[in-house]
Amino acid sequence: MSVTPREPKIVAFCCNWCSYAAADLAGITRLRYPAVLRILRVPCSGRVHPQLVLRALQRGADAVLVSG
Amino acid sequence: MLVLSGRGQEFANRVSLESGQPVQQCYQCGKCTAGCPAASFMDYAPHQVIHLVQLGLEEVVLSCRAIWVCTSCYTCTARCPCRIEVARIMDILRARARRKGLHRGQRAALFADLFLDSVRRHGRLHELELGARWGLSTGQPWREADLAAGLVAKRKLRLRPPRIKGVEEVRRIFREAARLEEGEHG
Amino acid sequence: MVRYAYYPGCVAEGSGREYEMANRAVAARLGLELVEIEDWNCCGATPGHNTGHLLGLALPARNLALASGMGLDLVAPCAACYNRLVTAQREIACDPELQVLMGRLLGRDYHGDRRVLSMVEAVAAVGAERMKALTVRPLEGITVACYYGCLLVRPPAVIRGDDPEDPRLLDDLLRGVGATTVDWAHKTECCGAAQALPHEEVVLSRVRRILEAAVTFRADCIATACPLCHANLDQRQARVNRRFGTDYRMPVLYFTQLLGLAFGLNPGELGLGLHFVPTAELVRRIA
Amino acid sequence: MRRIGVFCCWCGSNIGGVIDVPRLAMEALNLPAVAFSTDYKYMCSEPGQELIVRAVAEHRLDGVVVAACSPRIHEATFRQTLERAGLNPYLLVMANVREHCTWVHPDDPERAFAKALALVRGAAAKAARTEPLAAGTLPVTRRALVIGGGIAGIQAALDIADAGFEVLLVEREPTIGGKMVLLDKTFPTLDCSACISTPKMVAVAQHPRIRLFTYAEVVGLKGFLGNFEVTIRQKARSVDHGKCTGCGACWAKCPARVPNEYNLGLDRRKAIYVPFPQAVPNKPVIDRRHCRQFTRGRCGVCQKVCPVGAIDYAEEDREWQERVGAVVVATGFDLFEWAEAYGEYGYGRYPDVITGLQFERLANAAGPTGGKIVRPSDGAVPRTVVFVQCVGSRDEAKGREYCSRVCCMYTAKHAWQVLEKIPEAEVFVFYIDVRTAGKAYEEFYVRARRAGAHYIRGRVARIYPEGNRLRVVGTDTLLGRPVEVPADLVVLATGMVPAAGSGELARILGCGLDKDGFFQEAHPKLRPVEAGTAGIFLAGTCQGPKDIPDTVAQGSAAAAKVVGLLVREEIAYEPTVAMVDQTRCTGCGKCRAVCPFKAIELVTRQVRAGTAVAERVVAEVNPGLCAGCGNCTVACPSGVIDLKGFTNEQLLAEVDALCL
Amino acid sequence: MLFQRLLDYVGVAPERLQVRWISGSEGQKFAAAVSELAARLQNLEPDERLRDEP
Repeated sequence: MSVTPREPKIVAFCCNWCSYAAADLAGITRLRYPAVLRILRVPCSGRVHPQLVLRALQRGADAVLVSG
Repeated sequence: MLVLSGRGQEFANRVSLESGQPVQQCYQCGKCTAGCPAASFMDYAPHQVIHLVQLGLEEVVLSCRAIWVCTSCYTCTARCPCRIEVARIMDILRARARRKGLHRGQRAALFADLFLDSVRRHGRLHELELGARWGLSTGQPWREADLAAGLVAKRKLRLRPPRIKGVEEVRRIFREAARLEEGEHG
Repeated sequence: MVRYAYYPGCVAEGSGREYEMANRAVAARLGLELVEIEDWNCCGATPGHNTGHLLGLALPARNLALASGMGLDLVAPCAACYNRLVTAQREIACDPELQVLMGRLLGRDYHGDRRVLSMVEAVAAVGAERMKALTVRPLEGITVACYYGCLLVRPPAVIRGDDPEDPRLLDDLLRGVGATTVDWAHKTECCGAAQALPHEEVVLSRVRRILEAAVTFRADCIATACPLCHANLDQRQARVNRRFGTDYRMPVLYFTQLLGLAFGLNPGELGLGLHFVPTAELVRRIA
Repeated sequence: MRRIGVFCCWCGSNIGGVIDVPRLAMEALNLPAVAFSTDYKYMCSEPGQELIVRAVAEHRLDGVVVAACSPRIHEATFRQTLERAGLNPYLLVMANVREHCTWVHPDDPERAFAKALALVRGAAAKAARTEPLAAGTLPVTRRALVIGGGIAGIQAALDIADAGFEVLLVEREPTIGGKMVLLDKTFPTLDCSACISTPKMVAVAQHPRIRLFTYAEVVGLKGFLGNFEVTIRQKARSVDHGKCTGCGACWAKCPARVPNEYNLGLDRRKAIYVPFPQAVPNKPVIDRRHCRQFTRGRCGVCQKVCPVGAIDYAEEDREWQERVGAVVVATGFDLFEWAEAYGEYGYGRYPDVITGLQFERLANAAGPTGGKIVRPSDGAVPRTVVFVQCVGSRDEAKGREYCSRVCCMYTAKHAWQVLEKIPEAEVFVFYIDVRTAGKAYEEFYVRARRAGAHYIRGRVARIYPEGNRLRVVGTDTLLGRPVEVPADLVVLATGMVPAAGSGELARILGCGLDKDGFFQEAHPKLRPVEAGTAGIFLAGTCQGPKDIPDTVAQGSAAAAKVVGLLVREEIAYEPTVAMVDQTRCTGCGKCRAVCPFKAIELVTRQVRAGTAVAERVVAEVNPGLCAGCGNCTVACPSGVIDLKGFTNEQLLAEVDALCL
Repeated sequence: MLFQRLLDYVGVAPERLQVRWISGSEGQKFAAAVSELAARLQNLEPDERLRDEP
């Protein structure tokens, strides 16, 4: 078992029209949030196949955020 | 608590007319106060004085200390973005306060009285006389003693009052000016 | 030789005696003939216009009328007198009714057609060339903070010529005789003027700030062109030190005194011994 | 093996000030398929784009990653760059290292760098799997729909119609004109509002290319940019406008009197009514909520007196569809319902506390008092009038955080009008800040001040009656003293809120609303008159508070956008649409069920499976309708639908690369 | 959410899949959601169950 504290890693599937824009807005307004998030642009949260979520968890993501 | 309505425009209009200054145009930016050398010694800052005039609060503004602490340095006038000659309004307010007897107790008014009285009597100011009467009138005769001593030592205080030939003319000016102003505002 | 009608002002024979001495001496050296207005009267100063508008105009108007009778332009060395004379002249000129009224008040015809100059303007009119030629002891190494105060530059609608926020006339004169002048922010800060007796706290707080600024700029002395400014800065300096626990020893000289020194005039003749803050060391550095 | 180029932008110090951009470019070179990488100060600038064009040629690149700002800002820019470089524009992938990285992590450059690199990794992985996509085209229906007949909608409709296109103008009230026609004078020029707006109303009615539907609503919208199908509901007027001559016999005799909304309840109208004499169309409708024939089942007076037999109590609401290519939303605003929110001002209980719009009606010569400013309670002329600014504006506690933008100016106008119309009147204006950003606005405000309006900085705390007057309690923050004004009339400058029903309309149109309920523009600066949905445009106060000049300007701007769209015979659609592998499709129809755009149909097709050809029912995507949401890809049980531009392969590769 | 329950069933903490509705104008909400999720993960041991062997 690993003992070194690991940075959490979050993969976010963001809808281009909603949360991706919200993430842009967060940047534009210079908000701060932890740098543990990797954003992936999807055309709609409906595009996020469970397979994609599983894949992210398999490949080392500690959490997945799907947001529309 | 100040009750505002029912005063009409009369006071503000009169001050505007007498001073030739568009008092109502002031938008209260406070630049006059910001540059005023005496603002921190005033009960109402210069912009507030103007505001009181705008609101027609005549008794408040005429009995305030601010108009008498004003040093007439014209900094406010020089800088007003609305081109209001604030110092000129101060003059008008002081003259009005005098006419209503609201100047009593104001040190600057007393000083002006003593100063002008000296001028009226001699045609020119007699500094020693003014200093002495000021000390007596304020009940602090020795307050300026150190300065006076220094001045006397350097022979910078004339002991005998000046006297001009045209002193009657000067007195006439005082008399006539008072009469005319009385007539104009009475 | 240029002739001027001369309006000394009430303090010329009293608390501003040294200014008068220096003005006369320097004028003579510059070839300015100052013809004192016979029987001049007090301009009313601040108390005059504070008390009544007409009084504030009529007292200086009498002097303007006398000068007009002499057919000479008028020089007023005191900034306050100068301000009152110019203000009265301008205001009356703009209002025909006032002109008539002045006649009634003065009991004589009012004419205010002669130019009114401050002492600074009168000296400056002599020209830099001539000033330079007269300079025998240039004020080199002397750093001067030129203090204009209020009434020499304000209000700008009345007192025209110099920049009301950054006047330069006095600086130019003193630089012309070799002095270094400082570009400080307090050139036109009010000293409290006429509140010296009624509200001395105003004056002391202002004077302190002005002295502080002059010291910050490493000025050797302050130059003034007004006996009221001078009285506040020089005579009240000791009180400022007492009140605020400071230790200012800033010589305050009239600008004509500095010019006189540059022209090689005798310090005694310029009244340099009459200041409250000693000037001897400064004078030594020049002479 | 693909040859991907990675172009890392500094965006000046926006990115370059936080992370080491050259190092990012260097590390990108180690990624699979990356053949070239570089960095530049401003990649979107002309030299930056040239850099890409040259690199594509020199390094024979067949895919491009731009690591810069949000694709929502510059994807279109760089797609054009790729086209100039001779590449298909869809071979571009952007890594958003500004909005999603350096702007949010400026204090953590190390993690920001790691994140930027991950984003570039993801983008490069996706780029290595991109395919050229071709945009198709669809014909455009060259006709526009304008929703709302206020000044914004009127302006938009006239401009579009003048450009040569047919316009359907739908207004839910019985007349067009909106709020502007209610106003008395308009600041800062003091033009008579009706004098400048009623000719425009007439122009609408007479325009050969405008079809006007008043007392009608949009109840449905289908389709997409260039090809919408709108459902309009005509509310029953109960009056046949074909027969009606507008003679007025009916409303003269109507016995029902109800509060007149056009005078903000300051007087009454009949149940059959024309809102005001200049209404367009100038023919009545029956307000069934108040008509006795409907509320009590008997009356019939209007029917009896109508000389042409135009009254039809049996008329029903009617719905039908129309095809349009573009939609302009111009639904305007309502006033903040102050009476429900401000108990401290009396909850609307005191008749002499009125709104600015009510004041407009009082001051208006066509209003209930013929232009005389009087107290609603007793008809007396007020001596002291107090104006209270920011009622329902700049008041978070009342749920309205924003500035309504027009109140400062209309209050200055009202103050001026009081001082002009009522000699000896006193006017007090309680304000927080005076905002006069507009041409000649400040000058107008100064004019009001000079006329004698007393401006008092401070919000009014309370208004209560005192005898037959009102006491206004506030603070003069400039004096630092509490003040009270005994007043005869108080006018509240109530703020603007979205028009009632905006939310429902937005849902019907598929448009977004902002946090305050106004229609959300596509970009606050660069696309101010476009809704987020392509083909839908915004004009006037439906988008946010604005004054008349700005409203009219926006009406014209939206019209210009519409005309720019309608002049085209056909328009290109995005090629990022769903595609069905019909050889493997079972025709189950699950995709059709989830498609929000009704873009999928089941069709019978000759399908080749292996060597056999069979006729089968399969799903087929209409690329014009498909918005590329990808819902179908998830719904498909056999996994045979994929989405171009966001394929399963691309997304999985991106996930893998991000998680490395 | 069905998928979340499924994950739960196989032993993956439901926190690890978050579904949020954030509109384009809610930058603040987005930042808050990320911060909250990151904070919650601090309290969870890394879960290696689903991991592919490296």
